[in-house]
Amino acid sequence: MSEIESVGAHRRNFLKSLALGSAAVGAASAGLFTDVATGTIGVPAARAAGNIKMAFIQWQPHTVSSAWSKGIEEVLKTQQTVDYRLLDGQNKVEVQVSLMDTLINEGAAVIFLQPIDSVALAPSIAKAKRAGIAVLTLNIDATEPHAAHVEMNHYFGAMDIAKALGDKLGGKGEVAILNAPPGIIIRDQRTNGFVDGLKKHHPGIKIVADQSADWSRKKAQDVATTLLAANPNLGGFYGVNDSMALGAVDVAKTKGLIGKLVIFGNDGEKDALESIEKGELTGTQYTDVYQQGRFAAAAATVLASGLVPATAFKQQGKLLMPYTIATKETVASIQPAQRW
Amino acid sequence: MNASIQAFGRRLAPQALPLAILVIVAAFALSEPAFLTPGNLVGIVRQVAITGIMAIAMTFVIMTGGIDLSVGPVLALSGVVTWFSLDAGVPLPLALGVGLALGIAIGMVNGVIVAFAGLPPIIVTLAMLSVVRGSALILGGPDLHSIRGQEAYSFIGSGSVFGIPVSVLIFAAVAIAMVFVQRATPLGLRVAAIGENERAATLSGHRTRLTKLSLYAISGLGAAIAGIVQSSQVHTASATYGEFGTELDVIAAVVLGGTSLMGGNGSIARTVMGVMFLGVMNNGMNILNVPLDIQLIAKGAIIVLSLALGELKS
Amino acid sequence: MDTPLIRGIGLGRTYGALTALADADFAVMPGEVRGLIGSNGAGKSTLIKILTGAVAPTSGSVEVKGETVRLGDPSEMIRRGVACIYQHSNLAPAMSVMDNIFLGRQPTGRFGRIDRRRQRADAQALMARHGITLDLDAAVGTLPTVKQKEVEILKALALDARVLLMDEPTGWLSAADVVRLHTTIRGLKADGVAIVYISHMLDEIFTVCDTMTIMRDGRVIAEAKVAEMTRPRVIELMVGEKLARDSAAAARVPRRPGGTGEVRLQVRDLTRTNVFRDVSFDLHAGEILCITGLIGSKRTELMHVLFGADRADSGTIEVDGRPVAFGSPREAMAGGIGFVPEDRHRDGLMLGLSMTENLVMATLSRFCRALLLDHRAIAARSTRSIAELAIQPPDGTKAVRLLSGGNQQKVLVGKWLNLGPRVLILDEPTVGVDVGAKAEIYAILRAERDKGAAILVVSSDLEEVMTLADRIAVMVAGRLVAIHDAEAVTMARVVDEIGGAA
Amino acid sequence: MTARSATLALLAFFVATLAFFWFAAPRFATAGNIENLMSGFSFVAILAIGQAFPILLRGIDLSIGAIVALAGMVAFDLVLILHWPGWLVIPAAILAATLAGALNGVLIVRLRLQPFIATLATLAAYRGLVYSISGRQLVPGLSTTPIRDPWITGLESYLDIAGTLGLSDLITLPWVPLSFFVMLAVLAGFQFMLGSTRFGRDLYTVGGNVEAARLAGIAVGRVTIVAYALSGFCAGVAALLLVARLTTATEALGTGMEMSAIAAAVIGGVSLSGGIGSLYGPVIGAFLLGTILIGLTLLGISQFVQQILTGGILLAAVAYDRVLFLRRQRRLTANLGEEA
Repeated sequence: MSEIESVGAHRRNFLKSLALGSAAVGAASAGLFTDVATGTIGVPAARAAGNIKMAFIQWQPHTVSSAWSKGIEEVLKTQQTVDYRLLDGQNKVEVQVSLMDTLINEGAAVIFLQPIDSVALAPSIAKAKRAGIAVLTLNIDATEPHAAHVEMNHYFGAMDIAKALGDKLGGKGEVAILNAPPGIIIRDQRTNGFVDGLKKHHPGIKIVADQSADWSRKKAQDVATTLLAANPNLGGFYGVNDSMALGAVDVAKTKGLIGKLVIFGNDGEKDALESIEKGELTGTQYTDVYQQGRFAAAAATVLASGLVPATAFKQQGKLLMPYTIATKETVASIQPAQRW
Repeated sequence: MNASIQAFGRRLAPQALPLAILVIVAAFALSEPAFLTPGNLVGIVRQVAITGIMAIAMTFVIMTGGIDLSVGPVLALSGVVTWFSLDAGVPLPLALGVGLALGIAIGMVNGVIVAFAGLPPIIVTLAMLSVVRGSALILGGPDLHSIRGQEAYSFIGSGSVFGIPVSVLIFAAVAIAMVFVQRATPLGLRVAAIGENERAATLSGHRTRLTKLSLYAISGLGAAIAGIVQSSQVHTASATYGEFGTELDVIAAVVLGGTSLMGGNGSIARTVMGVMFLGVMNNGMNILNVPLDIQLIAKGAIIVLSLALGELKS
Repeated sequence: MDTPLIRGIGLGRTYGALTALADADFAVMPGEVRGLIGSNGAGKSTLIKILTGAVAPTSGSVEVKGETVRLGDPSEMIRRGVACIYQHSNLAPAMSVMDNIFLGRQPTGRFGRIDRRRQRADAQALMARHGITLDLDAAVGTLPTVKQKEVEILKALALDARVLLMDEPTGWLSAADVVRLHTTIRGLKADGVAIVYISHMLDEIFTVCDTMTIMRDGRVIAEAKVAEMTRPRVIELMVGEKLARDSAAAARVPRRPGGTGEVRLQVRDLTRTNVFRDVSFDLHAGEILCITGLIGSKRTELMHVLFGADRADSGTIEVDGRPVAFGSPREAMAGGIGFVPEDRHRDGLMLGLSMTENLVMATLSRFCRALLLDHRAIAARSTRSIAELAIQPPDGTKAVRLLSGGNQQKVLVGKWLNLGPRVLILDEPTVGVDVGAKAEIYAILRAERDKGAAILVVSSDLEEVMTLADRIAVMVAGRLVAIHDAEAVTMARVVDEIGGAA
Repeated sequence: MTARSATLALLAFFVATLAFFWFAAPRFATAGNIENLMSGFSFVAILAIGQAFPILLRGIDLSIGAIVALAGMVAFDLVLILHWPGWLVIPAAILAATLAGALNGVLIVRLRLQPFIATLATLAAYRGLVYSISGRQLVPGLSTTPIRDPWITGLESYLDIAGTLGLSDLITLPWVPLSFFVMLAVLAGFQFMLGSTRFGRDLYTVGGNVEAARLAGIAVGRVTIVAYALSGFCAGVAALLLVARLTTATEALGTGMEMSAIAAAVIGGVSLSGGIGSLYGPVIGAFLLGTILIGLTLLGISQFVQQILTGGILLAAVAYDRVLFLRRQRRLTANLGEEA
């Protein structure tokens, strides 16, 4: 029920976000920002005095957030008037909340946020909105409406992975999930997406094991080795992130199972793409994270102009990043500059 | 009657750990035949190698009533530093030397503060945990640094000799070397003396502070070796490796091996058993696809139970 | 006849193979002050600990006012009005004097709030009654030891105890304080309190006690009215007739004051500020010099300086005529000094390690070949030591924890003999050692002396001093007040000097 | 009274730090920032108060992070699944936390386990328990459902002091979060208990000299169990404040908090050698850490550098404690001299 609703809402938001996003990107390429951004229309007086402050609160030090930050910086660098910095949430919701508070107090114009949890950061987002700050969420949406949300959808992505993985396996066989411990919502969305995806597209495939490997390539090697011993007929692995999938690849390599095992990751980091090219990793969900960061930054500059007050967002614009399920067949289309 | 049971228990108590390992091995083997395959058994050793190396290296520290919470970030830092060295074109032995020397140096800082300034090890190494992690992140950033085209380096973690993974061989070498140090060198006796009675050791003319300093250096070295093995095993180096909790796993292994956190008698060989015990547990529960929540509860319960049994004997 | 206030019946306590107390009967009447005497290791402390509930006996029972009580539970005994002043401090150092006096039983008011005012008033009344002055708000840990002892006394008195056990209460007190304490005791006695008074100072026993119980080797040997006893008889009972004979025999052993005449250790005007002052003496090769005195007369502190564990502020030490200044035990050992500490469990042995390991602990570097331990040489050394010292059981792999006190002590002595020191210092070498082992340790020391060793013994056990010494030095409150040739001095004279009466 | 003078020295250091950032860090000296400091670190202060009890007994409690998650998840489940009213949920969650703490105490007393290892074991076990009772896993829809119970969300409210006093036109005062008052209440209650009741004295005695305590008839085992139960209780209170702040609970809640609490307690002068320290110290320690973290963030200093500085401060605190100890020792020898 609620799923269908959310999908519906999704569509509507998608249109809205397309408009917003293309406006931002268009503006960026037209080089219009400096003028707009330095304008004082709607910008609180405190902010107008100095440079505009923007900050990105990441989940924890990680390749994805690092690439986002680079993408954001690339755009913001072109603006002399923006101070941008990256803050670390240390994988703790309460740290993210405290950083939000600090940024609100500091009078940031825009906060990029990769929330650890959709609900837990909602009160902070509401508070930021009251202070006239535009919040852009990255990848994880928040239950509180906010300025914009730029995401590579995890749930649908994982469903697509399930489909691709099932196709490779010919719709039957056994697979195992290399999972992460609960506590960050990405993990739940990807797991659920994968499970639902298999149910929908390939009901013949059985998930024989779902074990935690702590997001870690090393632990994934260990767990994958063990699972292969227990399940000799195992046909594939789904790693909830690329690191864990690459751990399974490492094992497949030493056991000479490359080509026999179907291994999918999630994220699309450059090591994973390289591995796909070498024919080791079967596939991953790829999105251009730099681009995602650039979009976010572009949207941010519009928002910072104050033309659209942060409080105006009853429902955030969603910018859905196009993603591809990168496999050997498609990986070549991803340019070196797009790899992170 | 009662007395004879007690006597029996006392005779059995030192063997409690090997017996417990046998029991769980048997239990897992019965419920999942795949458990006992040679591949899986080697796999278990490979899985515990990194924790094992650190646990072995930390055993001496714990025997003297100390603790080293800083091993996680040291593991990360040594991997990152070695990677940077290799990336800069430094020859492999030198790069490894840099990584290991860094581990020793951090251990020595711990050791100097603990042994010579007399500050509590748990807080000193907790502070160092924070300092070293911050330094590693400043140095390496949040990125995963891929190790490419370094066959010799990759061999450390991923190669194998006669079918035995090199990491297992390194683990075995460290274990044998440290058992040797404990049994055959004066350092082994000096550590035991400090653990049993530090005052008496000082009054017997031992340079206890220097000894303690060297033990923290050994622990740092162990973490650095583990860091190199891990980064080689996963073909990447990152400042975020050895995440929070690594040190607790290491300490749990040492304590399960019968070394008391209050200091005192301990043995490297038994630490190896403690490591294997945890390794077998993890492996068995993975193989039986036990859900994570039950795994954690079982792990906690088993640590409590096995230590309570050990306590019962005394 | 009245019921005794406290009564132990057939009390026994064993620790592994060691019997600390066997079949002891013990009773104290209201208003009675009973002296409990016996040499070290006679079982007095064990008896006291059973009576306070600190230790559960392995056999026997305890009655308070005729009622059998639950054993091994301190709170039960406190509830029944049995209080104790222990030899070792039982205070919480970071807490105030006031809190320590009422440890565990502060008077409380509403909401469980401690009634500070009442507590203060009670404490002041208590101090006034017993003529003790203390700063009630000072943290106990910052007080000098003598004051801490007074806190202990007040803590026990504050219990309104009907039975008060005192384990060497005067060890840290000055002569004036002792007099005051005895006045307090007489006052309590008049109130009908039963008091058990443990002391090594026969003077005190004869001054303050009505009756006495004499213990030896974990047994009660005799009970008597003080008025009916004489000192020589008490000493004879304490040490036993056999040892009395032995010591008579020992007395016939030729003493060698001055040894070979060669000065091994020369100490001149050695001073450690606030600890000891102007200590001077010579120790010769081939002699045993015993330094005796009260607990707290700073003998151990003096030894720590000689062994480099502490520093002197002024004065000189020479070994074999060469001035030395040891910065650590390690240096002292290199300089030829060996030191058998007083508390073998705390400072001497690694109890969990084997006998062999302990025996070579002070000489590890000698057993190294190319950085490795020479296990064969170690085993050989250990076997030889075990044989020479007649350590039982003669099994070097056994953990020292499992040995009896006497054999533990022999291991400790053996460890230092293995060093072959120019000067061997022993601090209370026979505490907690049974009579047989004692005699053996004396024999070992004499043999070493005869081989030309210079031996310095610190002992509070006068029998030991009189038996063992070639010369006797007396230390009082950080000063060396007299040095005698053992043959030329009586025990009575030494006792007088120890008490500072001279 | 050295303990008191140490607390005063810490307070002076805290004030100096505050003063430094007041002038050096932009927007530090604002009502909003003080508000952030209070709301962001009150729960840390409560955890530090709780941690002080085990440390006073020469123990340690590593499990409080997991207990925070446990209490949080109990509250989550009771509100969102069982629909209990908030006034019932609050005591129930605190009770669960207290029991978890008491179990730590029982393991330490009855099974004679070392506190470090006992609480290390329960750290794993309680986290496992959180995963198994997690409402987010049982009913996935709940992971995006905020808690709206007024009793719980009411815990995250602010008192407008200036407004209440009718001074809002004259002066801008920080709005004081309820969590700060809760922290004050916990502090007052437990400091009263520790400083002024028999139980408090018993606790100091057990921490200072176990043997003396036993001989004084103090039930050492009971005191120990209660101390760990109190640590759990504080974790429960902190958990509710966090849940109110986040409007949800996550499975990873509280990870690593034990280390912050231990650091705050030790910086606050609670000596690891037992029996020394008050509860004011840990509270000041927690806010000192908070001040430094927020101040450095406002100064734009990288969080990686912040980690290094935090470690340095912790070292300085124990070093200072050590200096005090040595000075006490020296005074003691000097005293002995006067008597001789």
